Amino acid sequence: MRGQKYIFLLPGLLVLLAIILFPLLFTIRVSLSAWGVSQPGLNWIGIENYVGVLRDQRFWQAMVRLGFLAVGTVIIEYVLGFSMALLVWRDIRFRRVFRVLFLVPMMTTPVIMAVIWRTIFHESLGPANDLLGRIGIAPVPWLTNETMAMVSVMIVEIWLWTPFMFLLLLSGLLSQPREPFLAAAIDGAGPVRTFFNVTFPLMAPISVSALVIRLIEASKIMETVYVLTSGGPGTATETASYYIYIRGLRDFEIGYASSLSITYLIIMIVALTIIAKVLVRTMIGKQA
Amino acid sequence: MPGLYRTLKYAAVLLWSAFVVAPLLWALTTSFKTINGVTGGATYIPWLDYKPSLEGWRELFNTSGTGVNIGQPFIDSAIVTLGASAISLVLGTLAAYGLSRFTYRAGFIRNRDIVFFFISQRIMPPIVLAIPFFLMLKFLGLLDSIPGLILVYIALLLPIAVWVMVDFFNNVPREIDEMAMLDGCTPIGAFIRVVLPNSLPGVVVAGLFCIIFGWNDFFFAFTLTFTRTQLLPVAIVALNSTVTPWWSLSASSLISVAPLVVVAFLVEKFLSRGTLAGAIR
Amino acid sequence: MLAVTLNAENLSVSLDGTVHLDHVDFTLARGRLYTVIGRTLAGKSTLLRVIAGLLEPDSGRITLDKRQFSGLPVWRRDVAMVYQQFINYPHLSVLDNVAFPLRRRGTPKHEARRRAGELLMRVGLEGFETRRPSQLSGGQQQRVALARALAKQAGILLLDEPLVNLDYKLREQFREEFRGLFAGQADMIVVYTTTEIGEAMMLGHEILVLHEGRLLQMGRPADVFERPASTTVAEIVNDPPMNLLDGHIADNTLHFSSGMGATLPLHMVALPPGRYRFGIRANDLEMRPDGAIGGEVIVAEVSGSETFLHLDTAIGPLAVKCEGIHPLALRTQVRLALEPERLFAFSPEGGLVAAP
Amino acid sequence: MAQITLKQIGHSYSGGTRPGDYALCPLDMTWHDGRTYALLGPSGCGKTTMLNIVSGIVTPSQGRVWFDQRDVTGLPTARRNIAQVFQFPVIYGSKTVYQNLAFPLVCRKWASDRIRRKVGEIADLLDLGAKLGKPARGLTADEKQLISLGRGLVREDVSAVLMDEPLTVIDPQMKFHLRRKLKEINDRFKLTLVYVTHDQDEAMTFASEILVMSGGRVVQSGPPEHLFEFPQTTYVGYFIGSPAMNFLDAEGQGDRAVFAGIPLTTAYPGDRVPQGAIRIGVRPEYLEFVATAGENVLAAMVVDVQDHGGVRIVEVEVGGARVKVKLAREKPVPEGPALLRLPPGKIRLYRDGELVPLD
Repeated sequence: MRGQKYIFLLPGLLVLLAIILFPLLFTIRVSLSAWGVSQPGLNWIGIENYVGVLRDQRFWQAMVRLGFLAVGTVIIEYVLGFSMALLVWRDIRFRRVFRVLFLVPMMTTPVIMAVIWRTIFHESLGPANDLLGRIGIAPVPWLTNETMAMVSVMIVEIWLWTPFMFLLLLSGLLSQPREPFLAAAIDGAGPVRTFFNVTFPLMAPISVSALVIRLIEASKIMETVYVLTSGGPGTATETASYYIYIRGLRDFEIGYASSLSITYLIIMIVALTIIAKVLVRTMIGKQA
Repeated sequence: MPGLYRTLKYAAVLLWSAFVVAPLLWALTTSFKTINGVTGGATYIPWLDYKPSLEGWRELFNTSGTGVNIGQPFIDSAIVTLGASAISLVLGTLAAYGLSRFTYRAGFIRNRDIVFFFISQRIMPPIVLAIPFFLMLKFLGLLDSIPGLILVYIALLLPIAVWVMVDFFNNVPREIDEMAMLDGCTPIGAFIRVVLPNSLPGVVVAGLFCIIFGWNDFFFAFTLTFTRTQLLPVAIVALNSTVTPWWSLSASSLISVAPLVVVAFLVEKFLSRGTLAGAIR
Repeated sequence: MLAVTLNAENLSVSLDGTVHLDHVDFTLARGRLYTVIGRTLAGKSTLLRVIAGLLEPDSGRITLDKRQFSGLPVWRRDVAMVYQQFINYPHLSVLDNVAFPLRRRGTPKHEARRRAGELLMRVGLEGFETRRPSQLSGGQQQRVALARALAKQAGILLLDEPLVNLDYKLREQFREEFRGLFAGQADMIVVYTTTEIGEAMMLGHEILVLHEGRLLQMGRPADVFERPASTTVAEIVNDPPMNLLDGHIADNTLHFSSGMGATLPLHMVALPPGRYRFGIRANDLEMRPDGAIGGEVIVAEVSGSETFLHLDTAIGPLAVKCEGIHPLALRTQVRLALEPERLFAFSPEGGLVAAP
Repeated sequence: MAQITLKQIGHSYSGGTRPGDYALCPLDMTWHDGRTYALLGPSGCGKTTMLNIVSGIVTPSQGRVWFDQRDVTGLPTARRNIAQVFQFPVIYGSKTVYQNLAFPLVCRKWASDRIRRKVGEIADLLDLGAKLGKPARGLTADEKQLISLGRGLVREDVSAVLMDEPLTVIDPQMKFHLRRKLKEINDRFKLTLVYVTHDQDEAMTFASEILVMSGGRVVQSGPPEHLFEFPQTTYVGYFIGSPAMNFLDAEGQGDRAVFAGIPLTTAYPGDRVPQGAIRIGVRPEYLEFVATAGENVLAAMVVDVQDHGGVRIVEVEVGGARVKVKLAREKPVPEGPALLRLPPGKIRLYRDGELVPLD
């Protein structure tokens, strides 16, 4: 067994290392250079870029915005996904039809659906304002008002990703044994008590992984922003990824963008680790 | 069940259903419009609100240069997605099996750290990788090519395959592979002859996830291809840049969504059968 | 296959800080069935897993015919195994399950299936060839596992509490069949673990008593049963465990620490005066209206067609086994007769000093 | 506690009414207040279906269920006032032992000092008093099962306690303790207890009455010792007791049962012995080796001896049949030819697999 066990792990591990390691090391190196339009190439400027990053208000605002956007949408996705999963879990007709339906957005290409959503949010030609108008509500500047643009991005994100949450939570619900629910009924608990005393605690471990996975994915929000608002109006919907994209690939300040990337990556790893730990502690308690 | 509770329940489900299908229905109806059906404000029902036309659809397969032609991007997308998914699935399944059955140790690194390393690749924002990937593929001469994209997609999909399969294998009783070894199989023989046939649901689910995330990626397809190779999302979003022809945009987006709706049915089937429970946690 | 002896020297295994095997030595010979008895977590499964090669010992070695056996990988060992869970290959038919080990040794498909069919007949499963294991009952699944283990025709067959997950009646039936099934395997070493002494005694040519990773005693069933080396062995090889009572011998009289006395039985007269632990089997205590010991029923448990009474008595808690089914209610008052001639005497440290 | 009456209760999962469709064939049954019943049989015999009909998890395809004077057939589980202990312990993992036991009372909106008194009382009884503040998920499996039971005991309105193989996941060494506790509680509370199991040992240990089930039917019901002494069918004779009852092909002639040409005396009144082909059933425990010939003494040949420790099982050949004799270890085991006596009072006669009644 001794030697054979590496045949399983190594191919995957080495391929991943090969694909990931070079980009990572390269980015670190570039982040210590002034690579840009005026001086392409690897020179050495030490940590100068990082000093710049610390002073870069726009970046930190984008980080805060990203935090708000990611945490906000993921919480809403969790609540909606859990509610829908509970509703089509059992005791409902056509549940399999609804289940398929609820999964569909997950199967669509985010960037393409963002384009469709942009036509929906179109202020004069889109159906969103048209329908609101029919019930007597004034047109909403979906993509041009700072607050509304943020709301629009969130709506699209929620549309796209609630199904993923729904899938994880429903598969969790379906794998639960029947007895705890019967026991609660026998003990005289109503639906609300049953949820808080049985369903929620049983689902806590799955909830934690679902939340963490979605936070990881949500922290990369960028394509939706790119298509819907291009970070606008102004910088109202600019997330960290999108800002790095602008500095790096549009303005071609590769060195600076790389240092932004590394800073961003470190913050993400630290933040997600802390969030995961906190979630485990509050939702599962000392079980582990 | 009290009547009110029941009514509320169905109302909630129907409301959410409406929200979920609305953009797709909008795309469907828009795809049959012409410029007149769009510029006059929002319209919904063909014949009643606007005069339907197949122009949007026809243009998609117009290869004469003026048209959009998404045929080739569709095929390229399929090749890249399926290729990368297959390779990720093979490597990921092997690695996941190893991580679930054996103990690896290198310094302070243990199995759980290796699993974390795999999964943590998902934290890496695409933007961090885009520039080095660009340079790497350029160095390898794989820029703007299908093999190059497959290579990049493996990095995206391998973590997903490992994530799904580690949990799945942890739920397959170990005694089965021990038995196979006692019956004369080497570990690899036991894996192929016994473990794999009994893990098909997990492999299928992992494969579906790979396909979903592979097919739907835009960013790398966007930054790493130019003229020779073009994947479907890029081709469609490209329509967005000039004067937007909403009709062909809608039609093409429906075409890109269609294959994966089949996947939705498959996923639901596994979900309702309960085989997914072990696969995702 | 030539003369086979399996020899273990100084085997030790610890997992996650708990000792599973503690310096175990033994020699097993071919054509014999060894039952390993011990409570849950005594190290029985660990012992089998070490022999099978599924677990590497921390120290010590195993040799087969003086050839090193320990280093061989599992798939090259001449070993077959049956687990307590009914482990079969879910994706294969019953017939292909049994043919699997034969196919791995290169037997042609047709021949492997023919032999598998024969084995299924031997374990009473003809007619089930095309089923999947999941379509069978627990007992039938274990029969498939058994047939597959026999199909390998290994020199060493390991059975890890194969009956523990079956119900009473099936266990009884299997035990009977095992006697026939293993009787003909003259070139095989069979190692069979169990927690039930009746099973260990009726099946084993020899018994190994394992406790907390240590091999306490090994010998012919009747010898182990009649002369248990220590109080621990005495507890393990009796069901319910042998009753143990503290006491001493003085002035040619036997005194229990509760104050009761008895005449010194013949087999203890040679013992010097001093403190001892006396043991009496549950079925050597008799319920009699004129018994000297008063007691109260704590619980009456039925097993097969015997009743185990757990009593609180004047000389301490005692377990009594009586033939037949006696559903005595809680707190029923009973009287017991204790025959000193049936008493075992152990030193205060636990070693056997006198047996009836 | 209530008396449970099943009237023409039957269930077929397919809805069909042909004999083969039934998971539980229609039957009438009364379970008396304060008694313990065990439903005993192999998997698929209908015992779990029967339990689920009583608890309301399954609605029977025909018949009515009554708790005392109340028809509960249409009521859901929650409104039947039963307590149930499942195969796998069910506890509220996020709560302490106290909160677990108090939960049914909190749901019933009891005042908190009343809850405290009641929970304290039940916890002491279950030996859980010292663990009230501990999180319930940290307990061992047998303690968790006691909590499941305790949640039923705290309620004062429980009609019946149902148990579905509650000892399955208990460590063998802990089973004794739990059995004892359950017996004690049962004794004290006079529960109407229905206990489902496939393990005859458990059934015999617990129940004041056992219902042996097979193929959706109740084959025999009665107290354990009655099942042992008077098995209603040869199946019960085989199923209860270890080793199983011996059965010998014989013939009824006049007031005698003739086996291998030898007329045997039985406890049956002369006119009760059926004429023609019958089977003699006699338990291995009651057969004895004797030194001299006499009434009911047959010539036998010892063919096998199994040493089980406390007892030996001696297999003998007698009149062309194989018979098992159970001997205590201290009794001598004959070798080769021996004389075997069948005590007349312990002989049971069977015709077409059914016990011929003695009176």
